[in-house]
Amino acid sequence: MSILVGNDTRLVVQGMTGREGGFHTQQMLAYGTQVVAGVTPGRGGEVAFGVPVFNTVREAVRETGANTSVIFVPAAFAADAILEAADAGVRLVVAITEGIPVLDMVRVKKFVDERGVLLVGPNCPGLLTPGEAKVGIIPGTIATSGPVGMVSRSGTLTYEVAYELTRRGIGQSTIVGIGGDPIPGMNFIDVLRRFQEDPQTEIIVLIGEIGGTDEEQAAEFIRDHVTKPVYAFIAGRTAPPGKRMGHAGAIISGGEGTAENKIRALEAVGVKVASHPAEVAELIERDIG
Amino acid sequence: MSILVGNDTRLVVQGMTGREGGFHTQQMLAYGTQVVAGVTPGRGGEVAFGVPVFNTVREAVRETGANTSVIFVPAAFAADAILEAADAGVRLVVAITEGIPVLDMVRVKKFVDERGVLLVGPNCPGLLTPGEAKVGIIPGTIATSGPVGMVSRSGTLTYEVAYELTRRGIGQSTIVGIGGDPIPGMNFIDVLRRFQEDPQTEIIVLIGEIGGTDEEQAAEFIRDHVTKPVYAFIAGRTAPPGKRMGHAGAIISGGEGTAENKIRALEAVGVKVASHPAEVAELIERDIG
Amino acid sequence: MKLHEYQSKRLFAQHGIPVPQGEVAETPEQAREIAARLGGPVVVKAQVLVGGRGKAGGVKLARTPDEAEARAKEILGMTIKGLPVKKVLVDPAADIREELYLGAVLDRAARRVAVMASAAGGVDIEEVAATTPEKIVTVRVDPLVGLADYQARELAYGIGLHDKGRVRSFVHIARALYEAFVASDASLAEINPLAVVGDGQLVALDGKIVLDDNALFRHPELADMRDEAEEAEAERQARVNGLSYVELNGTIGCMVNGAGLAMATMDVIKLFGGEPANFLDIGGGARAEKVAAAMRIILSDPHVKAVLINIFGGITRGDEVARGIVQALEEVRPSVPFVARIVGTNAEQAREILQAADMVTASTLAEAAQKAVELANR
Amino acid sequence: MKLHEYQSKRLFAQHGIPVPQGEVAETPEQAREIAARLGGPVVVKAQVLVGGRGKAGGVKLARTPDEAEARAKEILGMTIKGLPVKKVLVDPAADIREELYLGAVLDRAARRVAVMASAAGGVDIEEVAATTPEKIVTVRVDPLVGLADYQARELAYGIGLHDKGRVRSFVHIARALYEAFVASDASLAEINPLAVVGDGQLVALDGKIVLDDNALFRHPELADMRDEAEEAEAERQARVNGLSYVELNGTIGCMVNGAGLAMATMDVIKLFGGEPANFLDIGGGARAEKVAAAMRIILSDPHVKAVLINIFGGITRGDEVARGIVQALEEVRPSVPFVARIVGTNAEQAREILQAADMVTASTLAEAAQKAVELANR
Repeated sequence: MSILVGNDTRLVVQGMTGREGGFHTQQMLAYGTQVVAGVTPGRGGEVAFGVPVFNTVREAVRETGANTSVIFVPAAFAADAILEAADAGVRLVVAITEGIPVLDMVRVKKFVDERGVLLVGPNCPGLLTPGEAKVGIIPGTIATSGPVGMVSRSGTLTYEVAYELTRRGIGQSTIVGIGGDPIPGMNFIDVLRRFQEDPQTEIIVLIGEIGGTDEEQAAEFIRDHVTKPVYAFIAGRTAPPGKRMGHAGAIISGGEGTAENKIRALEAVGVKVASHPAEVAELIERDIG
Repeated sequence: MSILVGNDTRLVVQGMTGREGGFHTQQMLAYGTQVVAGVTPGRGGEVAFGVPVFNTVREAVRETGANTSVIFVPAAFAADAILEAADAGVRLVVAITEGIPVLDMVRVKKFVDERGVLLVGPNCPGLLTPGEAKVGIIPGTIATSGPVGMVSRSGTLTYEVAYELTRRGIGQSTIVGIGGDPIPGMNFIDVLRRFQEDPQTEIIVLIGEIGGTDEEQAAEFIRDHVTKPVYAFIAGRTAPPGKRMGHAGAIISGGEGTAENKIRALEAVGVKVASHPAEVAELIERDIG
Repeated sequence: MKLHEYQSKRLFAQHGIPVPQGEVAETPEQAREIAARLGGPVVVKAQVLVGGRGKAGGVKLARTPDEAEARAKEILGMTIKGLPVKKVLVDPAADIREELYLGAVLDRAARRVAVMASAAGGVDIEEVAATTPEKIVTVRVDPLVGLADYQARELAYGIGLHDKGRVRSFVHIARALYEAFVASDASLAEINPLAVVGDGQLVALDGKIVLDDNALFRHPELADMRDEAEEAEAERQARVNGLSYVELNGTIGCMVNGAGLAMATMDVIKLFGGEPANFLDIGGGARAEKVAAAMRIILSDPHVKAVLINIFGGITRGDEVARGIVQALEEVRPSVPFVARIVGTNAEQAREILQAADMVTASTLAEAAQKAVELANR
Repeated sequence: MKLHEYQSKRLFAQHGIPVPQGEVAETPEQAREIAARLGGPVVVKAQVLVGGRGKAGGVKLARTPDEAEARAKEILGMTIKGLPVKKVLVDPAADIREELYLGAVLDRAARRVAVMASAAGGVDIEEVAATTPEKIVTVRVDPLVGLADYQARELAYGIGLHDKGRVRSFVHIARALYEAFVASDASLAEINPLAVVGDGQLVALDGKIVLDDNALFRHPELADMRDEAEEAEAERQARVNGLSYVELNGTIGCMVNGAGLAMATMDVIKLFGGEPANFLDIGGGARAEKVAAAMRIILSDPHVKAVLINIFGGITRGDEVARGIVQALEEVRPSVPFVARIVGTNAEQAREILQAADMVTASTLAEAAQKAVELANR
């Protein structure tokens, strides 16, 4: 079992014929993901990497039964691409693109929610269900199938933690990168709920960072609804206020969003918070050992 | 029993200190409606007709527990007034105002639907539950309590039919004027569903007119979901295409919206369609007599 | 309120839609000057607010300024469906390769604006819709985000465009059309044909906009575009007096309070063998001056042989309405017979007042209609 | 990207918000001229992109043009929180009766824009929020309809306005502020104080706008407002090279791929007793020229005593990254020690390449941090 993506994922890649889209389509195919369609306006009718290309997502869905979309189109066009996917009938949209204006996301988030479509990202590495499907850019080599469900606002930091788990022989059910933007699609709670319900997932790892209050809200949710053990790491204890730390969402402002707050909130509900990334795997190994 | 308005209605009147609003507030009070608040920005703290006036609907709801709003403000400000009511926590908004731009209503309709707030109108005479509550401008004198639920796109035409029923001793459960605009809040189906479920209502009268396809859709709904006898009158058999017949919504265009179509659709599902207004009461009297 | 072709195209141009660089002439000489200025062949197009002007001979090609003057003279002398042609648009003649259709309209059932496109442009789109609906591609616009680029692309690919530059132009034009629609509070805005011309560009050769009368208050610049010359005098009078009036072909004038009841009144007249001369809703209340204005408008139609007044006295008491009618009668002093029927609150007193003024009265609508038909047929 | 006060107020004025008719001076002479032109007393205000300039003496009253020149001379010579003052705004002095607060900000938790108002304006609103939150009234804007009039009225009545004209002005200003916010893709737009002045009018005496960097691509006119003089050279270099860089106060430079990992790296340095000198995310891939640019930026900070490179080789193979680093090292030839830690795909080969280039390597982040701290403390 897994959450959100797996053997039944039928993927359409928006922006498949671009540089990034093309590269990662090949990576996803190599991993064994069922990539059934690509979309690039004006390139409909072509075939790339053995996958048919369509002008619109609606056509791709109709012709191939795609149920999930991953978006690699440039930031200026990415909000439109998310709307298109959400309106075309896929159940999950994964937006890798970084740099979408946040006011666009205010509308996009409402639009996808109204249609009951799930959105992961933007500005995220996507999802990986080891051995089943890779939707996005998470390197397949870092992961192996197992009991740990991972959810994170970050990319390479997540790879680091997953890699350390894998090195110690502890596999993952699904790795979900929800992205580093101020307004993400799915948030920690949306993913935690699914991990709690997923039979394969026995342990949950949450990787947060400064900015916003999503970790604090996640802590409340964990207190009320999560019975599985949760481990966490929060990046940015040393980040100064008022400065954007790379991610558009990683900023402490108005006294809100400090790592201390988040760590305190998580520890208060029984989450074990590691003091450095590798410690997450150490703590888990010790507890299950 | 009744639908939408009744003894539990606690009414706030938006635009109560205006000419129309003031006149009809007195009429509603005289009928016995629980008018608990008025709203006129800038007049908060005053008392009119024995009713406290507030600056905002939110305040009125908080202070008086109003659960229904009726709107008499001018067209230029009416869309905002509906939004305000819907956002302030009333469950039903009745917009009497005529002349709201239709593109405003596209947004307003979506806004109220998203909040699960019911909207009747705009450009409507409101609702009357004989002996219980009058919300709007339907003259109380034309009606008496009884088994007939009435729903209509028109004002005086409805009064005429109700008056004829009353004259023959056949009373009404609730009279709902959904209004003559192209984008109404509740439509025939929304009201039919409630009459079907209402134990007091034994007979349903539907009064339609040219324009749009609401009557045709109502016919389908009646076929599938309504077991109570339905009588109808459709105005505008002699109306020419392309001309707006008073109501913004009463226009035949693109071959759509003719009285013939509507009558045919209703008769096909067993609705008895009268050839002139008074005949509605005649048909009912004959059938129940 | 309908806009003329030239007004619609100007509005489109303001939103960035390519239109021909034509101008409007009110005289044949002006048409010649415009044609000379434009150079090359031109089309002279009657500017009237009715459809079918092409079939009526209101659109003509002219190769030279001389020809343009001659064609304009012919067209400016015409009457199309009862409307005299007062203006012509002189556009450069286009080298049309394909004719597309693009339109935005309020979709009542969807409670959305719908944008429609077809490769079968240049003809009546309602006919296309009726006979070959599969040739029309429609998207519905979520007011949260407006017409999205992906929807415009769905239209473009849906009607078979594939050239990259043409798709891009089409998307641009579709978005501009939607913006023009929203910015002007239109209920219809269409480009037909949206032509592919010789150099491959897309150009809006003809345009039509219908505005939402209820929204004119916030668009004074659009309200000013109203062509009163195109409006029948009775309609203008009705508009100015706040009455809803539509002229019909019959002999029985109608004056009713409420739009639904006014339509029902027309229907009942027809049911009893008469023909209504008009739709007229005097609205709520019935003050004497409004009744008088309504009477004058009805009587300005020479075909009217009798008038039926049908009033439901609700909040306004019937006797008050009756007094208003009597007062108006004294003012207007009509020469055709009136039948009045007032029902509802204080209807009895109303009847007495009207009878005292020598007016024919009736207690039911059916009776009133029968009496009016009888009087009109005398 | 932050805008200066004078830029923010110009933008507000474009949307119809009343602002003082001041102008910007870069010299004391210009300040005198502006004061003379305005007539009457003026306020001379330092234009720097940091808070607290009032307490730092960067805002001064001047009764005459002479005084304005003198005050401008003082202020233009100041450095506020490390930033030299290059411009002053000379505004007519206002007769302030009340100070309100009005601001629009992205509310992340609500996924909406929030508009906030307070009668306790003129002071730091974050302090008001922390100590007396009940003095702030907030509405959240549904993107379907934008800031509605009723919401603006809720703010106005909520902060105790009651005069009808003042409520109307406030509603107008609140809507204009929201429009300015949306039109410029802001993440913060505030007026503090929104002053009630002597004649009862509302005027935006101070303004602050922070723009969404991700949206600047569609606002070239706003992007042009960037004051490069206010930007540290290292930050400018980082921006131009597509790197995320934030200068800090420590001694250990960091170069990391990925924002989360970069923050974690800083944290681990601190955990082992060091102080990070910067945040730096070089993003995906690691081409030599980007690595070289990053090295140069890090080394431009004279406090840097050691550099820690932490790279997770994912899609990009570790050995390729290592080769990029070696190439960059040859170009930049740094004088401080570097510790490199590459993990993930082909990490072993990467380590061999780096060791061959005489670089200190580590296999874990903890080990790397410990080594860097040790090197920096030598």
